[in-house]
Amino acid sequence: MTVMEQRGAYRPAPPPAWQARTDPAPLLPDAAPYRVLGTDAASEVAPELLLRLHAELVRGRRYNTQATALTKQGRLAVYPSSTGQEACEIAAALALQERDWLFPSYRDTLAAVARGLDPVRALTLLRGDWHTGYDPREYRMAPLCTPLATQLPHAVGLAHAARLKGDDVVALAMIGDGGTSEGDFHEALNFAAVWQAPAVFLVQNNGFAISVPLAKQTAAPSLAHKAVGYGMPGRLVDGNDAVAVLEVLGEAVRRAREGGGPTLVEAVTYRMDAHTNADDATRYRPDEEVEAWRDHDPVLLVERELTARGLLDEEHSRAVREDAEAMAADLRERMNQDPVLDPMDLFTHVYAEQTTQLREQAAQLRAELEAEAETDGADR
Amino acid sequence: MTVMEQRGAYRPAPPPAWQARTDPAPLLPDAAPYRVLGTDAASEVAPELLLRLHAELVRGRRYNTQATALTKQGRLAVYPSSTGQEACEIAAALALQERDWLFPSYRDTLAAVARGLDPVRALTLLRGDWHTGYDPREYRMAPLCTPLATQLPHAVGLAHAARLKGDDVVALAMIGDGGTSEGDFHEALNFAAVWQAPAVFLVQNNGFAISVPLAKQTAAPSLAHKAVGYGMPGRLVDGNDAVAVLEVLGEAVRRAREGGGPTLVEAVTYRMDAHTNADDATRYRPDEEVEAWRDHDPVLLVERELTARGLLDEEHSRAVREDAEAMAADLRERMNQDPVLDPMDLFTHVYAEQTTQLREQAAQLRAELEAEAETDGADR
Amino acid sequence: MTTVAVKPATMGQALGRALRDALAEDPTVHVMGEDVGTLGGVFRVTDGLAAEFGDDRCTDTPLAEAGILGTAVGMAMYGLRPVVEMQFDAFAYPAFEQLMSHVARMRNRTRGALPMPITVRVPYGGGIGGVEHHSDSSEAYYMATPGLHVVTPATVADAYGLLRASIASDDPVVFLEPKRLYWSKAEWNPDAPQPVEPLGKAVVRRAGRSATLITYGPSVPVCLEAAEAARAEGWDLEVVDLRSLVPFDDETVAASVRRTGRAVVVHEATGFGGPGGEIAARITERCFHHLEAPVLRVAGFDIPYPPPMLERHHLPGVDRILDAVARLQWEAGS
Amino acid sequence: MTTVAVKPATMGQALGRALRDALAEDPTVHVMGEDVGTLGGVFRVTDGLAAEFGDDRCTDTPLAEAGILGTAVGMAMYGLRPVVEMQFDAFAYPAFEQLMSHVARMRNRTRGALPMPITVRVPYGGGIGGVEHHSDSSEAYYMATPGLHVVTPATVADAYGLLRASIASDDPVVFLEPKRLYWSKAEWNPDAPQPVEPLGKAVVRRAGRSATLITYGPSVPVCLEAAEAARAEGWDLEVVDLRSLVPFDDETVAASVRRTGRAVVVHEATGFGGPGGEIAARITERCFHHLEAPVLRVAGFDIPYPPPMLERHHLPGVDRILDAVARLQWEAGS
Ligand SMILES: Cc1ncc(C[n+]2csc(CCOP(=O)(O)OP(=O)(O)O)c2C)c(N)n1
Ligand SMILES: Cc1ncc(C[n+]2csc(CCOP(=O)(O)OP(=O)(O)O)c2C)c(N)n1
Ligand SMILES: [Mg+2]
Ligand SMILES: [Mg+2]
Repeated sequence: MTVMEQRGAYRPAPPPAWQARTDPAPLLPDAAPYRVLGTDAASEVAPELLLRLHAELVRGRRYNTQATALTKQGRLAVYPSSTGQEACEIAAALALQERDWLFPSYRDTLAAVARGLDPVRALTLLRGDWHTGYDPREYRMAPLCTPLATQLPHAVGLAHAARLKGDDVVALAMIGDGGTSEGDFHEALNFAAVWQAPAVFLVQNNGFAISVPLAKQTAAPSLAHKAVGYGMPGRLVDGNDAVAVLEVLGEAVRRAREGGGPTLVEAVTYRMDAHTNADDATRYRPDEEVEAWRDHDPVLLVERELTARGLLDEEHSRAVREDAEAMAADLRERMNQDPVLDPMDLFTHVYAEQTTQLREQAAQLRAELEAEAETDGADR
Repeated sequence: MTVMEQRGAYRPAPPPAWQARTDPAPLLPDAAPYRVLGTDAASEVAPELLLRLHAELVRGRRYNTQATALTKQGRLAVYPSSTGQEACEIAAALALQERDWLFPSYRDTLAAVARGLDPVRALTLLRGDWHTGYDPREYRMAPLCTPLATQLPHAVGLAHAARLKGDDVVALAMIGDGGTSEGDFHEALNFAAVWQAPAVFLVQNNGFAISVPLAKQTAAPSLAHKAVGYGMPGRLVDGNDAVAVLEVLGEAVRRAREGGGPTLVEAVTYRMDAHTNADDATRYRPDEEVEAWRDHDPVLLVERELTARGLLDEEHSRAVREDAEAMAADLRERMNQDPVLDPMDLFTHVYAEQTTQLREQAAQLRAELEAEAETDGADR
Repeated sequence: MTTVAVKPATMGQALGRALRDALAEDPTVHVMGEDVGTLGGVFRVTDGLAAEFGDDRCTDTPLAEAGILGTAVGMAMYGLRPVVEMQFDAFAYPAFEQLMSHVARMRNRTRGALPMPITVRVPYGGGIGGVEHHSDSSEAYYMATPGLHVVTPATVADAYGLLRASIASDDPVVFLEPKRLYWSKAEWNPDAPQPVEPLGKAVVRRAGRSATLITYGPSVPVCLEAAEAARAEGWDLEVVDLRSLVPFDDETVAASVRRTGRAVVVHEATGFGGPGGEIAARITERCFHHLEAPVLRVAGFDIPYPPPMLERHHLPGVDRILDAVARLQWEAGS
Repeated sequence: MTTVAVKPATMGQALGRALRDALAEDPTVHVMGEDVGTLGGVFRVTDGLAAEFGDDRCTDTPLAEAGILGTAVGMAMYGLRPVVEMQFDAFAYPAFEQLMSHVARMRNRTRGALPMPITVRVPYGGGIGGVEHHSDSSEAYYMATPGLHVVTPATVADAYGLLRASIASDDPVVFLEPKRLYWSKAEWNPDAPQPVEPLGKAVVRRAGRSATLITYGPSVPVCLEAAEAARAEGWDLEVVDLRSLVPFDDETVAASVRRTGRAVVVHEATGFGGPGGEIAARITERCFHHLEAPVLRVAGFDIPYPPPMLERHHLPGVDRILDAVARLQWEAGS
């Protein structure tokens, strides 16, 4: 039986016999974001998980601060920091199996690192030595995607292809609140629902699209409410609560894996830094607003729970700190080395085989480079 | 106070203080399409309205059959019939005041005619003598729109502009079930809700996008459920019940007029004819399905009510029939005259002022036409 | 000795056969688009494919071109070879971003790790009495985008061969199908082995010595007709069918123009900013001292595509081509 | 005698001033786009406009380019004069369908009843170290679309003048802003009366006798630099700044090339299918017997825009322009 056949053919019936094709009730999100940390349910969370998340979050935060520092030293062209959003970044990576695929947006270098990518290669795009620093098939992770929302249909297509092939693969795509306004968001979710593709959509609602606040982006009760319009479940979660995000994503991934189709997850979080190092956030939001979120920091939320349960001992803290610092030091050091680039690479991957025209142009550049080298040599 | 200020600034708050920005409940459609005819409420409908609708529906049906006949006679390149959907077409036109704007899709010539446009000029596009047969500003009606869903953002922009100017103008845009899958549908509804534009979106869910049935188009409980994801009310109505459609659209228009923002209306109906005269519907749907809808025909539904209340007298019936036949005869006759076209018009409206290049090209064509005329003359 | 049944086939049938054979030979090939399944496409090119291969191999998608091409990108990432149908030229525009920002660049973005073996079939051009947005010739957009191949057949046999080659290509191909040639017929034996030639080769459709007409797709038959008519004027015209706009076959084109010394580029797309400018410029760069006259262009006017009743005035026809040939400064040279 | 305060201004500031003055003079002008309000745009061109005119006149829209341009169409239908900002070149692609199917054609579709006085501001070109999709030169797409004007300034004064003229135009204008010239400075008096010239006029930026460099936007300063450097080689180069790609100023261009007998077209956009082909073909059609050598082109390579660390190898620079000038067959003629 084909995927299409499984859906059962829709036969339009005159309204007297009409009925809703799916019950909308289970698709609607709860009225408030799902939380675990800071609630009674927190005590049920396994210590190992809390400790693991803590280590990842601390390391993630350190990655953000180190990358931002590298922009100041001119070692990185630009960095869109995910400080404050580390719970989402980490949970997105941890919710997946190795065989699953991740589709990050341009802000999600941290998710890529949490998935196991070399922290330096995760920055290739932003450093400017190439467009993508890794083989997507090796990491089962699409290139960091600059044109907003455009990678969502890719995730759907890949998930659909895997399902057709009978492979057990789930695709998780990440997007911001602003990106949900794009037509590609709509088309991707619709295709996913019609095809019942094993896909999960994670919207990080961090309150802003550069300077534009959510109220100018949507009038919806929540972004998760969009799900019912596609016939998939919408879930709302506290995006700073790593345990909650992991749980909600885990459930969505499980449903997708079991043939239950796609899910839309809205994680409510906050972008603590400016849009990128080049942005000036004071132009569009008051400092007090940022301050109000400090008490709800994703690292802090886990630390509070660890402390309450007496799990935050000196040994763990030191190990976590040292691990993060070692990562940062390594990153700093390796980013301080200039990458060696071959300009002839410009022509290598435009097509599988170079066209006559590109061969001619490559020859022209080669001649120019040789002439340059000669002049340089003569100068010495 | 500007439109934007009226919305009140959204300030992201940490999830403990989070709450849905709008109550979703009133935005959700009812479980079944709203109906009047054939229900107890029908007896409350004013006789004048029923008689008026009956006349319009009969005339509309006749327009559809006549236009289809003209394609067979080669007088019309193509005709996408709205047979079976006349209730929606008529109600869309009647729901609006003269000062309001209508944004029809390519299938909605009948709505254009019901709005008062000359039945011949409504067919200009489909006859092929020009792209649009009327001055949109004269009729406050956008050109019949071929690229699906693309006219929806236009409706939103126009409604927004009118509101900014303080004019009492509502824009009603028409679209099919298939068109709701396009990104432009999504973007238009989102802009409308964010701007609280006085716009109404009427989706005629006629079961098919050419050959593609609704089940391959969406998995949503209903198309009206999409509304909640934009923060606007979604309404579901029996699209063959002219009274119900008019009532639901009237309410939506009223809300828009009073500053209550946009509404999405899904009218459940059925395309009785093939997609166009060029299509062969037997390739993708069984005749029985079409037959099942005959008993729920929009003309029939009104006639049943009129009969039940003893309002369908011979005089009315004859007047209605004669009016429809007169329209059809006039249409036939005028469509049998070849329109007179000036090929030089090709260059007239590309820009406000002809560019040098277009002047050169116009001169070339003029020379060619003159040479042709000479040859023709010589031949005679 | 075997006799092969050579029957007349239309270009539409040859395209359909190419899709069928590709689906049969390569399990990674998937056909998708609006109405391509049950209906067999509005031009019936995909007729019978869903019945033969199932609707997971030939899929009716939701009505959203960016979604169609965008999901095809994801399918290609997973190793499939999608063949996407855009219903009409202008309805490919919603997919423009996916095409330009992803399909054309994905191989390059990822240093070759993610090739995009996607074929985007786009019915194009006018002359069929289509209402607005149904007759665009949008090849200039695709030509200006590195990473894409742009291919268009003019004959029944090429329709098969070029489509097979496009599907077999490891790079994305915008495959432009001349609408008004869908019903053109030729003797063609679908069961004889069909050579799949590499893309990028132009072909001389008619040899001649006076001047070269350079053209492609729907204008090829028009140019052949013009060449016949030109004999009466004493001109022996060569006709080059480009077949592939990208990559461009400089060799064949330049060789012809060097031989004849005169050239006219003919296409339906609007002249200004259209393919003809690039072609004329390339020829001039390569054959300057062989040219007896500037390379001229006969193209659609610089206007939005006209309504059906006026389209014949817009489309390059035999007379307009002969007028251009007459302006090739015959007094000046050889 | 009054002294006017002539202060150095950047191109970005001149553009901002043009928007301000247009908003002040004409109540139907509306500025809209992503981040154009409170933030003043990512390049700060709209800085202060929302504060001065309110956010109904300078509006932060939702993040959706088709929606932005599509709603602008509706606003124009109601008599407004929208000025739309696309944040970066490649992010205009989602609006492609609205631009091609509606903005460019609406006047023609409706026999002049619905003009589209919309200005679409698109920051374009490279050289600013932008990551992928932030440095495209997409003018070829717009040039190939009848109904659009395509305009691009190269100087601070033109930034003001051309933007005012574009907003005043009753037709849609794709206004291409050379990103890397946003910070270029010139003495400029914003308070002196600014003549608004009609669109479509090229200008000779530097007179010369040996050959003509034909260029626009970001490549104008590069060509002027090349012309200076060329003096050492004994070449006196003329530099023509097109300013308007559509309509195209054939007269100024052809007059210059007839004078010099040699021409090189220079732009950042990729060569194949880029604007240079059209320009070279037009020149050749008009000046064939004045040409001592084929019109040559110096353009970006036929590749997707490179990453920041390699972009200098892609962009046409002084040396590459001089190499082309050297290939203009000096031995052959005058
Ligand atoms: C199609 C497209 N339009 C515009 C941009 C420019 N841009 C980059 S980031 C951004 C804001 C994104 O906001 P959101 O989706 O909320 O993600 P966040 O930055 O908050 O992570 C914009 C407008 C883009 N990258 N792609
Ligand atoms: C953007 C776009 N894509 C494809 C088409 C081709 N097309 C014309 S009508 C149609 C089906 C439309 O279905 P629906 O929206 O349900 O409207 P209906 O025909 O049922 O009135 C298609 C695919 C188009 N006109 N525009
Ligand atoms: Mg955001
Ligand atoms: Mg339909």
